[in-house]
Order: sequence, then C-alpha cells, then structure tokens
Amino acid sequence: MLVRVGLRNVLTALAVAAVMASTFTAPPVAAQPKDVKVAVIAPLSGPWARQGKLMQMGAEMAIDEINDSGGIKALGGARLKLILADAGDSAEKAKNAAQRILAQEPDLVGGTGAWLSSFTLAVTEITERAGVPMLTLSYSDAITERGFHYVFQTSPTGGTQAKVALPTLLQLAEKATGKKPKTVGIIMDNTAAPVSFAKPMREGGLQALGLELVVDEVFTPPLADATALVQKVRRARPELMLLLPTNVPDDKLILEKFNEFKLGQGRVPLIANGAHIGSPELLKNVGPELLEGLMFIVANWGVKGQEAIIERFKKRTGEPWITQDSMTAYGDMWILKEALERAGVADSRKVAEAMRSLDLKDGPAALAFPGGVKFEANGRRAGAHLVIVQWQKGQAVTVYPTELALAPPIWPKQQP
Amino acid sequence: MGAVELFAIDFFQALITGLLVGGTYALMCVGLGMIFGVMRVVNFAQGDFFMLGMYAAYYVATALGVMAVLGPYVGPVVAGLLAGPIVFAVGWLLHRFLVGRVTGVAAVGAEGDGHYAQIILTLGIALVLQNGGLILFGSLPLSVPTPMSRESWELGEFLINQARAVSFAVAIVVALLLYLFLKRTTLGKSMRAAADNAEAALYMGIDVDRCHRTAFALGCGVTAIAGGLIASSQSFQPYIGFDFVITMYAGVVLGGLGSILGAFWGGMTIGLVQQMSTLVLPFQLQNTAIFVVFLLIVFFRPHGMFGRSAERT
Amino acid sequence: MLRIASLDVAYGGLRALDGVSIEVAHGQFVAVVGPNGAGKTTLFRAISGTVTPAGGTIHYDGHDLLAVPAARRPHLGIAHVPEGRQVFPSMTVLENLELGAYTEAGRARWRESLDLVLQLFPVLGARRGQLAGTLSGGEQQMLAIGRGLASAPKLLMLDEPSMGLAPAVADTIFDRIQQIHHEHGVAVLLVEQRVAEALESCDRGYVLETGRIVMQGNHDALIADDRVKKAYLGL
Amino acid sequence: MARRRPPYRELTAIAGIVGAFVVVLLLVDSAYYRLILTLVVIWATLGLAWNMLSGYGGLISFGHAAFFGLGAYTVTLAMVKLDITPWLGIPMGVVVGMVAGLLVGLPTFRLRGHYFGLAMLAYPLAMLYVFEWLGYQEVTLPMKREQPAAWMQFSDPRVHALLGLGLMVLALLASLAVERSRFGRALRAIKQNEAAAEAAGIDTWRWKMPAMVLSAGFAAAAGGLYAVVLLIVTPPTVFGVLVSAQALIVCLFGGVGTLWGPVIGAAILVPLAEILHGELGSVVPGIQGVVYGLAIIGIILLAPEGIFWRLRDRFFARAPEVPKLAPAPDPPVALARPHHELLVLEGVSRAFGGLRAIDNVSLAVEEGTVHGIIGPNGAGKTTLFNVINGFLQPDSGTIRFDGRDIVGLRPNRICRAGIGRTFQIVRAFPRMTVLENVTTGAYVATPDDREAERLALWAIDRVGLSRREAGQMAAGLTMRQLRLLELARAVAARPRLLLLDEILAGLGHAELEEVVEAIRRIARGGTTVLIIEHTMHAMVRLADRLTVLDHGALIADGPPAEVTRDAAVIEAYLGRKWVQRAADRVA
Repeated sequence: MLVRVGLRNVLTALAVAAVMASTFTAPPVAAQPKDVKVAVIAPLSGPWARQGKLMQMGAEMAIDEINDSGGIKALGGARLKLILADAGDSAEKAKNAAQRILAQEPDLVGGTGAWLSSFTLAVTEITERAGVPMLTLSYSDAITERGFHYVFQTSPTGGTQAKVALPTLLQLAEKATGKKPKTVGIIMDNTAAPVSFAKPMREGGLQALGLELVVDEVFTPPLADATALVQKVRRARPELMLLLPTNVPDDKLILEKFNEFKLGQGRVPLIANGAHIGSPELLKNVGPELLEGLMFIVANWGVKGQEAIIERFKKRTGEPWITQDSMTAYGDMWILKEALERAGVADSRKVAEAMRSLDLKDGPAALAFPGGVKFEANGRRAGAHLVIVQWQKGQAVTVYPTELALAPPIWPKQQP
Repeated sequence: MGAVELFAIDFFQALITGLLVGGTYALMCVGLGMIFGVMRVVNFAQGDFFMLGMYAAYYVATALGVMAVLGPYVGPVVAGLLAGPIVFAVGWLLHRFLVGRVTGVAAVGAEGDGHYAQIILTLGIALVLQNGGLILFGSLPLSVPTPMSRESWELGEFLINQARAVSFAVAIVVALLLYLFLKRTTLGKSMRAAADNAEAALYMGIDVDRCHRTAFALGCGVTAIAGGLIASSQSFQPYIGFDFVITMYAGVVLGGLGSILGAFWGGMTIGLVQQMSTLVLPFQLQNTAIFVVFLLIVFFRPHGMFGRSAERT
Repeated sequence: MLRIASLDVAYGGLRALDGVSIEVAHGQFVAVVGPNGAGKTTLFRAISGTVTPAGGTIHYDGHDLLAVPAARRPHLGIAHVPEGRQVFPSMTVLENLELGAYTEAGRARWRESLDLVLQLFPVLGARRGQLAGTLSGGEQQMLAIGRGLASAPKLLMLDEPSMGLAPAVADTIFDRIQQIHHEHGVAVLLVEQRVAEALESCDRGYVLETGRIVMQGNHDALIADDRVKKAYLGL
Repeated sequence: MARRRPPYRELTAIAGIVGAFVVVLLLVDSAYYRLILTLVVIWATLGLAWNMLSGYGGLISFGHAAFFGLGAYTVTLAMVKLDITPWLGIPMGVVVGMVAGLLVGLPTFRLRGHYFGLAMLAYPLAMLYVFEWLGYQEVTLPMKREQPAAWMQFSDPRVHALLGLGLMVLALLASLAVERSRFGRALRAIKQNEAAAEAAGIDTWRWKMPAMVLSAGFAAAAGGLYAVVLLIVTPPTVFGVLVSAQALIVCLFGGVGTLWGPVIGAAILVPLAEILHGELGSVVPGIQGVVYGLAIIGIILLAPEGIFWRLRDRFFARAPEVPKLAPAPDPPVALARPHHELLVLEGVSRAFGGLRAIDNVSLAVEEGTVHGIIGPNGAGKTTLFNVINGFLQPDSGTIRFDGRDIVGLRPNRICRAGIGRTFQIVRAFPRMTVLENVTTGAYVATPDDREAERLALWAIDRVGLSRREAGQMAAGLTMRQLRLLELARAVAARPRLLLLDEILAGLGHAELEEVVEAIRRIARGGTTVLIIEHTMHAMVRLADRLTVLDHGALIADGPPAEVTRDAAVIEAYLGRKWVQRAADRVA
C-alpha cells in the first residue's frame, strides 16, 4: 500500500515536472498574441540614477498609451512589454546589462539607451552584433561614426549642435538688441559631450561668425569651487557666455558664482547645453532668479503641439514639466511601435529595417521629435535640429524654433 | 591696471578661495585623521559619512523646519552642526556592531593586525551607505537652500562668498573645539592616551574599546559637520562620497597619519593647492596638481608634514 | 589583599606560567625575581587583564579579579607600571600624570597625589610641560611610577623599573620605591631581574624560573640563601 | 640549474580550473554568461597581479588601476591612432605597464605601510585627470569587419573568455613560480619583517622592484584585454578608484598571499555583483549594492583573512609533509686558525639621544670559539649586535670581519659576508613550514633553490629538529621548536660567524639542554659563535670566553671562571648593596 502510494506520488511528480518542463521549453499556444519586448537600458543606480529614472518614466508612459490604444495592430494587438535594465555607474555594467537582456530576452525587438554617451557606445557594441535596433539620445558624434547599422541617434550630434547653435543664437541676439555680440566666453567640463560641442567652435567656427573667444576654461567635474573660473569671466566680460557643464552640482556652483560676482541675472547672457540645466532639480537647487533668462540648447523639449503629452506626463509622474530625457524615451517607444507596425513581425532585424525606411510626419512619434522621424543611412535622424529653451519665471520654456516655441525669447539687456 | 596688479588680484582672490574651501576640507580631514590616529583604521567609508552629513543637514534644515524657524542665514549653519550628532550616532552603532569586531583589541594577532579585514569591511560599509542612500534619499541632487551661497561680502576688489566664509568660520570653531576637547577634557585625554599606547592606557583604567568607539563616532560626526556645511554651497546625491574620500586621504596623509593637527593643515593645503594651481596650470589639472603636491610632500617627508617618524604604520 | 592561586597562562602551545601562587598582604612589599623570559611580565599582564589565564584564580580585596574587565581593574586600586615605561610620548608630563589619576580614587585625591609625586621626583615638576617622549630614560621611569602613584593605588605593581637605567638612577628609583612603601603604606609588587636590590627591599620574595615558582620566602631567608646567588651567577 | 620537484598538486588544480572553465564555457549558451566568465578571469588576473606585490610582499597598493589603465589605453590608442592590432597592443601595454611599475616603484618604495598604500592611490587618479585633459574621454576600438580575428574581434565571444583564461593561467603560473621560489619566500619574508629579511641576507629592494614590475605587467595585460572586451575606454572605467578597489577586494575576500585567493574572490564576487545587479537593479535601484555590501561584510566577519584561509583551516588542514630530499653534506670543517681574530671591534660607540647604548667597546672574537656576551637588561647587548650586523651605524669605532671593514654595509651585505644572526623575539614566518622558513635563510649561500632546500634540511638535522617537524607550519610550534627553527635558519646560510641573541631565554631546563647541545654541535662544525645571554648559568658551560657589558660599557673580558669572580661583574649583576652585604658578612 505504502509502496503504491509512493509510486503514485512519484508518477504525479514526474508528470508535473514534465508539464513544467514543456512550459519552459515550448511556448504555450495561446489565443492572446505574445508580448513584444522593448528595452530601456539606463543608469538607474549610481550618480546618474536620476537621468535613468526620467527615461524610465517617459518610456512607461508611451508603453501604457500604446497598449491602451490597442497595442501593435499588425501583430494582432500584441502588447509592448518594457524590459528595464540598470546600466549602473560604469561602461562595464552598461555593457553587461545589454548583454544580459539580450541573453534573457532573445526575442527583444529593440530599445533605447543608455543616456551617457560612453555607456551608449559600450551598449551598442553589443546590440550591433546582435542585430537589435537601439535608439539613443546621446550626443556623441562617435556613436554614428562607427559604420553601425543598428543604432539610431535621434538627437542632433554634438558637432551638429555646435554648427547650428551659435548662428541661431546670434540671430536671436541681433534681433533683440539690434547689435551683434563680438566677444564670447566658454566654460565647460571635459566630458565627451561638451568637448565635441566646443571643438568645431574653437577650430574656426567662432572666427567665421566674427566672434572673439575671450574666456576659454575647461574643468574636470566635479567642481569644488567656481571662483577661479568666474574670476576670468569677470575680468574679460564677454558679451555672450557659453556654459557647458554637464551636471546639476556644477551648474549650481557656476550659476551662483556668476550671481555672486555680479555677472548673473542677465548681466552676461548665458547659453548652456544639455537637459540637466533645464531640470526641475536645478530650479530647486538655485531658485528661479538665478536662472531667469538663461538659454540652453537641447535635442528635444516640450514644444508647441506637445501640450497634451506634457499634461499627461505631469499628471502621471508629479514632475513639474517634461525634460529631454523623458520626452525622448517616450518618443523612442512610439518609433519602435511604428516600426513594428510596418515590419509586421516581432523580429529585431526586420524592425530595424522598417525603422530605416520610416518617414513619420505626424502621430505621437513625430510629435515627440519635432521635424519628424526619418533616419539617414548612418542612423542619424534627418533634420534633427536643436531646440532652444529659456528659463522664464521659473519655467524652462521652448523659445526656438519659432514655430514650436511656447514663448518668445527674451534677450537679456546687457548692462554696462 | 598693469599685468602685475591683475595677477596680484587673481592671486589673492585664489588665496581667499583656497582658504575658504580649505577650511571645510580641513574639518573633514580632521574627522578622518581622528579615526586613523586613535584606531589606526583605514576607513574607506568616510566619504559616505560625509554624504550622510549632507543629507542630515538637508533634512534637519527642511523637514525638521530648522530653516523655517531660524531663517535662511542661521538655519543652514545650525543644520550643518546638527548633522554632527546624527552621524555620530550612526558611527557609534556601526563601530559597536561591525567595525569594533575587526579592529582594536579584537584584531590583535590577526594577520597584519586585521588590516585586510578592516579595509574590506569599510569598503562594504561604503557600498551599503551609498546604495542605501539612493533607496532612502532618491537620486535627485539636493542642497540646503540658502541665499548665502550666492552672495558675497566685498572687500575692495575681493569677493568673499558668504556661505563659504560662514562654513569656514564654523569649521575652524568646530576644529578648535575638538582640539580643546582632546587637550582639556578627561575623555579627550584618555582618547589621546589610547592612541599613544593602548596597553598603557588600559593600565590607567581607560576603557580602550570605548575610546575607539568614541573616536570613530566623533570622527564620523566631525566629517559629517563638514559635509553639512558644504551642503549649503554644493548640491549632492548619494554617490558624492567618493569624490571626497580621496581628498580626505590626500589631506590626512599629507599632514601625517596619526596627527590630528596634521590632518587639519593637510586639508587646508589641499584647498589651497586646488584653488591656487589654477593661477599657473590649466584648470583641468587642478586635481592632478593636488596629487603631484601630495606625492612631493610625502616623498620629501615620508611621514607627512606633522607625522612622527616613530609612527606605527 | 592579592591572592594568586595556581595560575596557568599559555601562549599558543607554550606555557608561560605554570601553577604560580603568590600572595601580597596589605601594605606588604613583595618582590618576584627571575631571569628574562621566566614569565614575570606575563604574571603582571594576567593580573591586569591583558592576558587571559588558562587556569587558576586571582583574588584581590574581596573581588574575583578574573571576572572584572581589564579596564575596571585599575579602579579597584591596582596600579601597573609596565615594563619599558610606556609613557604616553605625545602628551606632556602633567597630562601623563593626569591620566594616571583617571581612576575614581585618583581623581578624588589628585592634589595630594600630585604633591606627593612632585615631592618624590622633583625633576617631573621642572618638566611638567614637556612632552613625555622627549624625557630621558630615567625621567620616563620616574614619570611612569609617578603616573602609577597618581591613581592613589592600594597596590603598586612595578615591572622591571631599573631596566636600562644608569646605576645611580636605578638606585634613586629603588630608594623612592622604598620611600613610597614605607611612608605611604602602599603595597608593592615588584618584578626585577636585579635580584639584590629587589630582595634587599622586600618583605617577601619569590623566585620565578621558566614559569614556575622555584623559591619563596621572607626577606631574611632569601638574602641568606646561597642558592639565589648560585642561580644567578653560576658560581 | 637543477629544477625543483614540479608542484604537481598546484598544476593539477590549475589544469582542473582550466578544464572546468572550458566545460562551463561550452555548456552555457548565453552570451551574457560568457561575458561574465570573461570578466571573472580578467578581474582574477588583476587580483593575481595585485597579489604578487601586495599579497606576497605585503606592500598594499591602492593604485593598481594605474597599470590596468595604462594597459587599456595603450591597446586602444595603438589601435585607433597607429592601427596596431591588440595582438601587439597588449604586449606593448605590458611593456608600458612594467616601465610604469619601475618608475612608480623607484620613489614610492621609500614609503612604508599606509603611506605606501595611500601614495599609490595618487598615481591612477593623477593619470585619470591627465588622460581627460589630453582629450581621451571616450575612445572606442573601431569595429573591424574585415579579418576581425586579426583585431581580436571574434564572432564567437568565447574566444575572449579563453584569451582571458590563458592570461589568468599565465598569472597563476607566474604566481606559482614566485610562490615556490626564493622570490616568493623573499617577498613573504619582507612582508613579515623587513628588518629580519635584511638580516637573513635578502636585498629587499632587489625583490620588491621585480615584484612591482611583474605585478604591473600583469595588471596592464588585464587592462589591455579589458579594453578589447569592452571596446570602449574612458578614464574613469580604467583608472578609477573602483578598479583599484576591485583588485583589492577580490584578493582580500578570497585570501591574501595565496595562489587561489584572487581566483576564488573573482569567481564569487564578479558573478554575485552581476546577478544582484541583473535581478534587483531594475526593481529597486540601489538594493543590489546594499545586498552586495552586506554580503562582503558578512563574509569578512566570518573569514577575516579571506575565504581561502578559512576553508583551508577548516577542511584542508594538511598533514605535515615529510620532506624526502637528501640533505646537503656537511661542509668540510675548516680548520680554525688558532687565535685568528675573526671579528674585531675597536672603540665602538653608539648613542640614542642622550643615552649611550654602547660606550667605547673593544673586543675580539677568535675563530672557532664560542664567545659569550652577558649583561643585564639594557646593557646594550642587542644594540651591539645591531651595530655588528648593520641595522645601526656606530657613531665611532671600527668593526672588522676577517680583516675587512664592514661598517656602513647594508645588513644583507653583511649577511652575505658570512655573519648570520638570530633575534631575541623569534621571527618565524607563521604561514610557512619549518623547512620553508629555514630555506629562506639558505638563499644567501646558494643561487640554486633546490640546493638551498638541501642546505636547509642539513641545518634542520644539525640543530636536532626531526624531519616530521620540518614539514610543520611554523604557526603551531613550541618555544623550543621555534628557537631551533631560528637557529637552523641562521645556520642554513653556513655563516662563519653566528650571532645568537638570547636564544636560551624562556626555555625550561630540559629544553635549554637541547638548545645548548645544538649550539655546541654548530660550533664543532666550524662556525664561530657569538652569543648574548643575560643569565649566566648556561653560559658558563657553553662559552670559551665571556665578555660582560653593563650600561653599554665593557666591564670584564676573559675565560668564564675568571669573569665570574670579578668584583665588577658581581656588582653589575647583584648590585652594590649585595656586594656590600657580602663584604659585611665576610667581615
């Protein structure tokens, strides 16, 4: 009796095991179409955790909207599933994260990441070899200079920004004040983004615009104190100042020092670069007065036409406004959705192919990326032009391009 | 103005900044120097106690309402000071349950007197504090909000940042109080005795383990005050400790391991070198300058500026 | 006052003390003599609690001393003047003495103890502000003894106070120890390799060799014992 | 040069590791696990590199990222700027790393203890800023679609893992060679006690520098391969504090100063960190670091010296191995030249501050004799030895050994000249066997490691330790065995003059007899012995001649019987009062 019961138990167990094994090895046949997996690889821990968090919020919003509106129609209403991977605090961890999700999710169709350009460079080495399309907001020119086929850069690169930004700003200045600035200063840190941004300016770009570079200081972040930097500005008094640090703590030190040295609040017009300088946390750290009038160049921001998106984002996350990191991640998910619709199959190579032939003029993806979504052969977004944002009364609002601006730019009246 | 005059202005402005920055560095170095001096422990988590000090000051200033009550000028200073006792308690507990188990009397006889275990233990603590900080405090950069960080007192041509100047003054006072505590009080003297010769101290009836615990907690607390003070000039996130722990070690070694006075001047030297090197070197190399000066001083005075040659290392 | 019975101490596999029994009565001067490595310092460390005995008992003034944490023992009135002085080198002479007075009794009687110490060793008064590490060997020894006295002890334990001192200085030290004992009624437990001086001064003596007590007796008996002479000179 | 018995046990273990690694590599079909395996062997290699300097030599370095980073940047810049394949770039990186090791070592070896470690911290950080300043913030290794293998870019990433494995095996073999040769023993001797090592004839600089260079070379190789695997190099990822810390952590965690420690450490910590990162990092960001930190803390509290030592002590406590090697033959007994003065001191003085530790001492030691120096504690006996063997320089006076002036020579030179010594406090190396301990002493006498071991066995026989005892770990020895070990270590170098510092202290009667007998045997074998004691009874029977020191000055010198009757000696030993009393009694 005992033996028989024992035997029956064993048989039952074996049967259960067999069923379980089959569920792991063979996908169950189900009426529901399989989820389509897309990835966000971003720093969720370490010093850049905040940026990763912003990307995550944007991507999650897009995915919820896509799924709520019926999923991928070409795949029978399949839902998008977000695979989140922490790129941590080093290129090694970022690369490991990419390798891990590719291994664990072999049916991944694409993704976005990894915020810091060195992370993106490491991550795309993996995704390129796996043939998985990777969208990125990183500025580094190097990302799309390697001849890769599976990387798509939605932001204007640092080099492009540098070429476009200054003439645009000078026009703004001339229009507002009636004269063209003659002198300019640069304060920047030596991370990759500002270096690639400033390089063409130093190498003849400024000269061509008739600008004289009177302050040129490069520091290694994190900054301990900005006195020595701003002392040079105080001495040279440029008519236009390019501020290119890359993180909020350094922004704060420099901006406060400008104020302290009586150069702030518009006495010297300040132009910055990057989303950090328009972040709510910077506002919280330095207050609205010091930021008033500060302009900055970004690849993407909340612009005219996106009001609904911005509203939904604010409501959903409690953030005071949407920044580049969230908006881009939001748009990236929509690009993947559109590509999936065109590919009609959840295969990463096919999706990449579809992405290369995208030419979106409207819809959420095009809305998120003003100028539309169309990629050049090297993976750069065609017509990705920059957005100029200005701090006005404690709000970072888009002021250029004019057709997308939420407010007109205010050119600070330079004081003697 | 002639070139010489201009240089002189830049020079003195850099000197002032160097002193002001150096003052808080000096205080944070004193905290680390105290731990090393009394316990001979290389504490790699010190930067994270600095970070805890910043958050403690922030929450005391904002959530506890110290700013609301005392205003944006006195509030940050009081909050910075209050960071001390809070982190003191954290240090005390950590020593009681972790650090004390691989240091002091417990470590005698272990290979290298337990140095290996101490190093890796404090690295472990550092990891827990940084990442625990992320979970607890979030990733947003914060700072203690005060208008002082953007205002200055004018002294002719020279501008003296108010937050830095107040931090400097408070740091000097705290360092001085600590100095008096060690010089004058019974507990302070018994801690110095335990640092000088633990066995003999025991024969005096001094509880050496308690001295170590006090020194560790006090060292954490003092560094946290430095953090709390800097928190009104600089914004921070949970991983900021790493940027400072290196500076602290450079300062302490420069001054001479085991000498608290040395740690003070070591920290001050770091501040001065960091700011004044920008007069002659590219700004990017200001930290390289620190390490070059550090190596030079240590090579020519292998026991630091104030180290005793008989130092047990 | 102090009663040590069958004390065993082992380091690793090595027996440093083997069944040692020693008694010190109130106000008595007891000397323990023996060669280097005989276990004299180990004996003191066991009393002070820096080594833990493997067996035996130590009773002091009604306390089971082995149950008292090391740092509490000085507060019971035991002053240990360690081998090799071990003053606090980076502290001043006065601070060293103040630390001696760390015990409750020492704090209560700080003024008189200080007077006593300065009267016994006037040189310390002259150097009160000087760092102890800069004193000469003899002065450091005086400071170490003074530091022990500052705790207002009932029992003063001295470990090789003559070590490395010039004969004249050593003689002074011994004179002072006798003075402390006679004039102030402090019990003294002295460990020495200078057999003559030690036995000369003591009320009772023990000879310790390789961890065992090989001879004991009162002053006169030991002084008269030829074996003592033989053991130390090989004559 | 005769080769030693190959280390079969270790080689088998290495072969086992290689086999297991390859099997695992073939079994796992996920590129991710393969990447992790690759990183395990790279970090293990860095750990092994660190271990060569810091584990064996005890010079804790917080700055190995300097070499790692130089290796990585050499490979990267060679490929980007000069179009040189990593196949050549990695060897180039190794050379750069080794040169850097030399340049770093030259000044930094002046420093000791924590100063050394923390000064090392400065190098990678200074380099980090310099590389950023030079504009190498982010350098990628270009993808080569033509002939990828020629550029170390394989379609199958397992090749990277195998390359890493090869590198790790090289590092293991190098470590093994270091560990089992005089190199490693010399380093370990330096770690335990630099002074004693010098006295045993070890030129500490000569060993520390190659250790640094070797260590830097392997660290650079690991960095070079890391660049190839990661394909992007930034200053923080290769020069950052985290890299130096990683080297330290895998070693300290696994076990310092052992072949397997870094491998164990890397094999556990790298996957652990990754698994935590992967499983928890995206759920509650930060929790992975907390758990990882707690795991490190917990394990280090359980195994403060590292997992290897804990495991070994717990499970693999080896039975002592009885050495089977034939001992070296007795040296021919050199006929002592009667009345030849082997060591002559003239007017030697040495003061510390105001204290005259040795005061105008003149003395001559005749070849073939046992010469005793006695005196109470603090009489200056040990200082005298320190002056003779070069730890201290005399303020004045001359010291001649066999006619040659030896003042000013470094201790290891003096040892080489033929003067061996023991120490008052026994300085055995606890984690080494008796035989290994003694062998370190024999290195002076022969350049051949096997011969050194035979000499050591001879010395062990000579002092009367058994073969079984020779295989024991020094950590568990009794005082008698430790004294004999110390004696054997000094004798193994076959010195002409042996300085014995209170070798009889702390011994019981029976043990004392045994050690005295051993000293006699050594003396009969033709070694002149100069022995310090402060008890007289053994000395009287042992010594041919006695010198008495008191307070640094020589107060008597002559045959034992004469000296012990000397009034000055009696006074120094028993004190004036005793003499007085004795005189009184006689009167």
